[in-house]
Amino acid sequence: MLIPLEHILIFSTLLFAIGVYGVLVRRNVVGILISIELILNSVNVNLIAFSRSNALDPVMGQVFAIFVITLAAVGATVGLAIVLALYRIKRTVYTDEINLLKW
Amino acid sequence: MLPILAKLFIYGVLFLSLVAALGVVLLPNIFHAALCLVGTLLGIAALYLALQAEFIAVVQVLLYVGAVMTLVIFAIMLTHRIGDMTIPQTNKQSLPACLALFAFVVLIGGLLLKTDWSILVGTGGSVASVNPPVDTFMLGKALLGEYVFPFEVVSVILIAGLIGAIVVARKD
Amino acid sequence: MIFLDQIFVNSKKAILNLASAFLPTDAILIVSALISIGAIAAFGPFTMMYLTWFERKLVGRIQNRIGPNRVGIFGLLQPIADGIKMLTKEDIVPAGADKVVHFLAPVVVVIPALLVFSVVPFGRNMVAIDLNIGLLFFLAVSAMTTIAIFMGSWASRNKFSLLGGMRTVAQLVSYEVPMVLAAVPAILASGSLSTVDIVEAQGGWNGLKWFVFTPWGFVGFLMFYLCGVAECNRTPFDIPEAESEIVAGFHTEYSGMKFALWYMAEFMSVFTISALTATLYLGGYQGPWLPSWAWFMIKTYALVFVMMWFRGTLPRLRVDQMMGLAWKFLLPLTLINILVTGLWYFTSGLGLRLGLSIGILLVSSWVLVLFNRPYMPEKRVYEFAE
Amino acid sequence: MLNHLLSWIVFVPLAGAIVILFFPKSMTQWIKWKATALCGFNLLLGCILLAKFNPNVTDIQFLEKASWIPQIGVNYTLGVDGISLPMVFLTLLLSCLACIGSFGIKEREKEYYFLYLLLSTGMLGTFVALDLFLFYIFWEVVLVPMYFLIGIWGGPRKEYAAIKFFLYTLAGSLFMLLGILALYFYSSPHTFDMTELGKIAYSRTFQQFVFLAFFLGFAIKVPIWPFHTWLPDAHVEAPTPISVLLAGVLLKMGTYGFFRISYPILPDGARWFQPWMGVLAVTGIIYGGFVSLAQQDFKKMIAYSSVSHMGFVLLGLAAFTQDGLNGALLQMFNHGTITGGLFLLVGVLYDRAHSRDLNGFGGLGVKMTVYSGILIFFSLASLGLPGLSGFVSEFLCLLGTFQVYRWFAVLACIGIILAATYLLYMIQRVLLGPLNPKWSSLPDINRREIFTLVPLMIFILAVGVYPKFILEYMAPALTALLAKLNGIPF
Amino acid sequence: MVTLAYLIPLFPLLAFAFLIFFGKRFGDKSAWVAIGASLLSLILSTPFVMGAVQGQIFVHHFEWLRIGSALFLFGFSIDALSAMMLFVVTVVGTLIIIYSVGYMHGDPRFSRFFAYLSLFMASMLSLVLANSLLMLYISWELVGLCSYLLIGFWFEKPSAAAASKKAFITTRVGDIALFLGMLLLFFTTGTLELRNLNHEFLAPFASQSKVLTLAGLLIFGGAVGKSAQFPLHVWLPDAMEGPTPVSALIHAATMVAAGVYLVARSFGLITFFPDALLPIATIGTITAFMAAFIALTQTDIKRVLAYSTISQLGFMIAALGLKGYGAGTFHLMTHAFFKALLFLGAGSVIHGTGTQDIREMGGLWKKMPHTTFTFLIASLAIAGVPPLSGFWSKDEILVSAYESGMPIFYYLLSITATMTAFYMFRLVFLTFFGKPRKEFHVHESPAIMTIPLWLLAIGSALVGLPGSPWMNHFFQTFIEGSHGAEHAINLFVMGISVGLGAFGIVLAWLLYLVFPAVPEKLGAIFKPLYLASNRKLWFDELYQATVIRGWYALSSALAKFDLGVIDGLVNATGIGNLRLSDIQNWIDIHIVDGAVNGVGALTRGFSSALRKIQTGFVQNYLIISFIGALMLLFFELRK
Repeated sequence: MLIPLEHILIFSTLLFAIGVYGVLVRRNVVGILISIELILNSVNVNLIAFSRSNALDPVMGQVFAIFVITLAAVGATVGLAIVLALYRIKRTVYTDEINLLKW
Repeated sequence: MLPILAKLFIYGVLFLSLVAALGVVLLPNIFHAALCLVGTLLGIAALYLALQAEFIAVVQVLLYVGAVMTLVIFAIMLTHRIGDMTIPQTNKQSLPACLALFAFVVLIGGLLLKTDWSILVGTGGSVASVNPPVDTFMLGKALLGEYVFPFEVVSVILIAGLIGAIVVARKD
Repeated sequence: MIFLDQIFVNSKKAILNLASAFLPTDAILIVSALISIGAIAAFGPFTMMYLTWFERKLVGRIQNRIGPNRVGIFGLLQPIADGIKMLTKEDIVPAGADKVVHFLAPVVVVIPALLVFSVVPFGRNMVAIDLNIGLLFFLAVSAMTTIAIFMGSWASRNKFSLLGGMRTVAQLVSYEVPMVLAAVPAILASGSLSTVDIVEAQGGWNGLKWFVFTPWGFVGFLMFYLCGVAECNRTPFDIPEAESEIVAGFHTEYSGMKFALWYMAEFMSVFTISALTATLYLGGYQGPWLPSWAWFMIKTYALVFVMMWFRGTLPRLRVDQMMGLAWKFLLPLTLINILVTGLWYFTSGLGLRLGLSIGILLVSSWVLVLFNRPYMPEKRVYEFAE
Repeated sequence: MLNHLLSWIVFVPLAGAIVILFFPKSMTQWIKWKATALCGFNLLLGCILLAKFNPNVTDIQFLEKASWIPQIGVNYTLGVDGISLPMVFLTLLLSCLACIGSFGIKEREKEYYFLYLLLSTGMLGTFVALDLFLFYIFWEVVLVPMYFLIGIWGGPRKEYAAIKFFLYTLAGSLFMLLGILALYFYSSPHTFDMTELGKIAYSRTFQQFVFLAFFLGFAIKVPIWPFHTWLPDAHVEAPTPISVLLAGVLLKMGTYGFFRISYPILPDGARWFQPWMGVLAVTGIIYGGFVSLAQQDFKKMIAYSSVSHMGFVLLGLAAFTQDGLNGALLQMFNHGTITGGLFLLVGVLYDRAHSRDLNGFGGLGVKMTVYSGILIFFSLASLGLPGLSGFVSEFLCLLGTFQVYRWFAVLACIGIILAATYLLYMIQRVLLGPLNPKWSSLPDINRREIFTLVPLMIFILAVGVYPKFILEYMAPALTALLAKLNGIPF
Repeated sequence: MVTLAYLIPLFPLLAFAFLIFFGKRFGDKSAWVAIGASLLSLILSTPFVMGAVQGQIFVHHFEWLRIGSALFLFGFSIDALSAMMLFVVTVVGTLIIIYSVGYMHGDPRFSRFFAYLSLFMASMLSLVLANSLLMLYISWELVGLCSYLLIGFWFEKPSAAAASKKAFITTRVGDIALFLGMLLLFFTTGTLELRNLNHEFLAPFASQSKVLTLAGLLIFGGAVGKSAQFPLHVWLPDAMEGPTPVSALIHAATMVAAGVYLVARSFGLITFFPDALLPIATIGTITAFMAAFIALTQTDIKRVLAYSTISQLGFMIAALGLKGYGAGTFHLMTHAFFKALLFLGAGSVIHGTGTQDIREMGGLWKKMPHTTFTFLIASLAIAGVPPLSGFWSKDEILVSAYESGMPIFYYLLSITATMTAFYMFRLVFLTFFGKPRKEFHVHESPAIMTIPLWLLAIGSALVGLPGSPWMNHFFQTFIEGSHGAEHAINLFVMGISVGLGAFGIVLAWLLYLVFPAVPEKLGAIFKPLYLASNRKLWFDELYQATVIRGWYALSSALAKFDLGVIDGLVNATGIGNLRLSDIQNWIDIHIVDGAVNGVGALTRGFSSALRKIQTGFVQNYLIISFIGALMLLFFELRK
């Protein structure tokens, strides 16, 4: 490990914060989705970093990282499909313009 | 000299990743944001390489950059309108979000810095890596051995997601 | 023989020895890397240049022409002349384009094309980095081409570009799946993801124990190669740049050196795909009598030749046919092929092995053809043409 | 496959049921044959089980154990011994035959076969589960498909019968659940494992209460007098194959519960309740016989005769002797084959005449010779004619009881006379006498129906002539059970 | 070699299986399968009978069932008694089956008949050969089944259907007694083997005399049912609804005699605990007397014979009860021959005339000479005319009664013997002699029926000889083996019995041939007696009124109870639950829901104020929840 663990953790914290910011602030649904990808990546960074330490069984960390990546892919796929369907119906991808469930 | 170079290189990559991540959330043009995300992801892949997790790094590139981002960009292209350039891309809660996240970062960062990580990484602190690097063989064994059940579940979820995506996005 | 075989390796070693005399150890590593990088960086564009020449010559021959013959003997200097022309041409950027991305796209596309050279084993001990996940690296990095093409097509703000980009993505994503799966038998057989290990696993029989000589290897080879052709957007899968439909696809709005970069990326991937096919199934640098790198080049260029040959002879597929081929034929067949590979290793007796695997493959491909018959291009009847 | 033979046997029908869901409604032929083939295949697996079973061992065989919900100590435990093996085989046999017998069902086949196979899984699971939790689940799984099978494909009062059946048995199983929970919380560490629970020494009062709880649950299923009134309604309204399973298998689940749970786990409670069980058994035998004699409806008559015959099982159980237990278990098997066959025969007649009124028939022996021969055969088996299986088991039950409760045995003999009375009265009314011209055009039994009956007849005859071959499977396990009941550490 | 005995019942069984499955295809030829099978049994049994005559005992068994310590052995044991029965069953059975070919000719279920007969032969033979009481019981029930099937053979007649059911159920009552006796015996002595029922074996159980006496009586109860003894005799006359060969074979010669055989078999048990003897003798005597009394006035030819059978069976039982072992079994054998002959003769008459009412017959001797002559021989035999078989056996019985020390038995049995002679010759005279009372197209039966008649006639005449003093009481010594007593001729008894028989015959001659008008007047004078006899002492009416009515009444009462009370309770519970839920529903609507509504109204007021927070933007909610999470984290860290 070339750099200290806490630096990587800080990096992932920042990444996480940025991702959350995107989720909270972006109006575009696609933007929210990619921000979520950021959050997931920050988690993955943590997993890999810890897998190189005593905290996790090394294999376990990597395996979970793989699962996270896979599930992120699934999430992105389904999310984007929903976005497309939404766009077809509402002609918009902005969250505040989508109010199908709001009365 | 080489370790220092490498260290500098990694810090540089991390920094660039963060910059790109900021780009993801801040850039008004969603396509640029997506490209920035590619940058971030590649940077993270480089970090994985530095952590000697080659397999994860490659999977990161293959899956995120190759597949997920392709999808995202596809979606952007399908939903993008010229007029989007002119309307605001953020909602009105950026200030509270900023404050909250600042608090979050301070909280967590303080926590991280206060913690003594030497238990986890050994006495050497920064350099000593406690665990040997994981090679693909071990990973494969774990995936199809100990973790075969979650592995299969993930496969099922993938299939479900695939079918679901097709059903949702179908034009009829 | 060994001298010839290891001539490039030894010359690199000699240079390093020389450098170690006056440079610190850390720097030697950097120098070593620089030499490899330099070699690849020189080899890549050079290959591309002469592949263009090769293609023009070959297509000319197929079309009963001579091809370039004015600049230099056999037109050998033609690529250089073209290069000079490209460099000096005006660089046009459309007014509505996203200028940064428009500029970045051709740059980005070359990077993966060059990166993949690093895991190609050109000869015995002649690989830049022997990654233990080399094959995966290759596939992952080449997948990044998609992004670049996207960038180019989107940034051009041209509907033909965008259409071309969309088609590319659809095609690349589709063919990526069978391509990876088609590579799996080789991985199974050699037990490694490292390209070098895969080649070494085919070293028996005096260097002739190539995977292609087994039933599954043969099928895997054909399918991997086909997918590779599709991955490089070559005829008959060149729908993303179908000039009769969408001008030139994603690089419609590019000219000058940027266009040259697109072209370079394409031809380099032609080369690397051929090289990888040779590595996976044709034994890479393995072979009797000749030096290893020579064997490698012979095989690779033979495959490149076949691609050019396709270009000269085959018409273009329709979009639906192309997608159908990937999802309905290649994908199931690759899966069956993986199964057959497994069977091959868990049965004994040559007759049984051969019979079983050939039988399964023949039957399954026949069944797949049968299933796909409704989607095949019907033979058109031109009533008034006679 | 052989390592998990029991899991295969239990879940093959379930898998088949799920596969059936994926096929369009219109492919009725396909669904029908698939279900039948599946049952046949399962029967084949059952034969393998039989062949692999070692009759000389008293322990559980084919044990499969896997942790399921470790937080509360639930295990997935399957296994067979000499007690459950005949039941499993009986279930497989009857499922297969009743499936062939179901070809007469002509509406909503897809749902029918789906539920049918689901039911089959539930029944099989009940007989092989060795974990109380699992047992309870399978027990309840049986209930739901049964409800629908009666409620959708039943006769004119099907809704009433289905609801009655469902509520009644559900009420019973709630008591059983109470008992299960009591056992669970008594044990330490908490466990649902039957063998583990069997090793614990419970206090006497505890045993009495828990035994009563289980008794209520099982008594309703058997059904023991006076909890039997759901049975005639359910039988009368259910379609023929379902009646077959109801009588042939479902009733056995109750008595099987005594063998598997009440007796080995709560021997003191069982000893305490022993005389009352005898009283209830004798009451059931005589009462069921008398009521059966008064019935005008063919199916109802057989349903009440089931009450009487299951009384013999209970009588054998109450005896606490080697002969009694063997007789009870054998009677369970025999009653399954005999009454199953009788219900199939009623179905044959009902399919043709659309009537079950005993007084409306008459003289069918002239028209339907083969049918009448088979009906007489099954009736004779049911009334305990020596040489057929019913005799052997009733003989053993009485033999066992006679040592302990002499007068109960004497009274139970009245039941044997009654059986002869009502069955011969039935034969006289249906087959003998002058032919009722209304039925002069009834066709005789066809080959498919004969095919469903012949295996049962073979079993009835074989057990009757040489019962040793089947008792060999049962005896060692029952010896162990008896030792446990008598407090001898085994 | 010994195991060949298993084949004796096996051949008829195979014939049954063959005929039931394939008989229909062979039509008339199927009878020969049955005949062949019984002939084979006859041939196979000869060496065993011969061996038994020489004093051998054949035994073989195998394990049928073993439950814990209880062991049940099946097999055969052939001793003198079995050999005698074997002889009777095979000979008489074969002859009757041959006779049936003619009698049943043209019946639509011809092959079925022979299948049933074969099954009967198989069961009867295994009953005779059985080594244990359990196996005997099984065969016992099987012959009962055959009796059921054959009585109801013409089941289109409602009377036949009812009679078959009656026969089966009535005998079953006796069977249950036998079953219980068997259980009692088994749990007291631990064995069911018939060979063990002797004094040596039973000696250790002398202390349990009460139980074993009861067991003996219960076993006798089985015989009461099967041999149609006093309270359970009602089924046998009705059983005459079956074809006549069936009556001859099952209800005269063999099956009904099985009860006597059973008592003889358990003779060791009964005599060891002699308390049972008196009831047995009493019942036998009552039966004999009562049945003879009823037979006096019956008009149906077969019913007369049926009551005669009951009476003769009573004789046998009484003999056994009076310790006349040899006498009873001897009469069993002789009776089998002459009663079978009588029935077959009656069958021939019915076959020829088509009626069973003797009042319509008369003067048949011209047209049916063979039948008449053979019938006469049999009647003489049963009436006890020396030197025909019946004389010797009946004389033996009377001797045992005379010597028993209880003269009432002797008197009653002697009177019965007189009545026997009387009613038999009443029958003979009314049927064959005198003037024809009705015009029939009468013809003699075919040879296939008359030849068995003649063979049986010869048998009836000669089969008594082995028991006569002329042959040194060979039969008695043979059958009684070692424990036989000295046999002396009691000339007094012999003379009385001959005289009484002759008196009976002469009386019948006087009343029915010489003064045919007298009987009617006599009947009018002794009207109560006549009616009692003619109405069979009102047994059927009595049972109908008490047992059967009560049985069905109980049944329907219980059914009503079941439907009304038990099921009613169940339904009432359900309905009660519904009512309860109605009440709860009301409470729910008006009280609980009212409170809820009140709370709701209150809430609505607040919520209309608070709803402003609900913006509908997901991100808005998200940031709030994020801040909340952050606060939680903060407080958690502060700790």
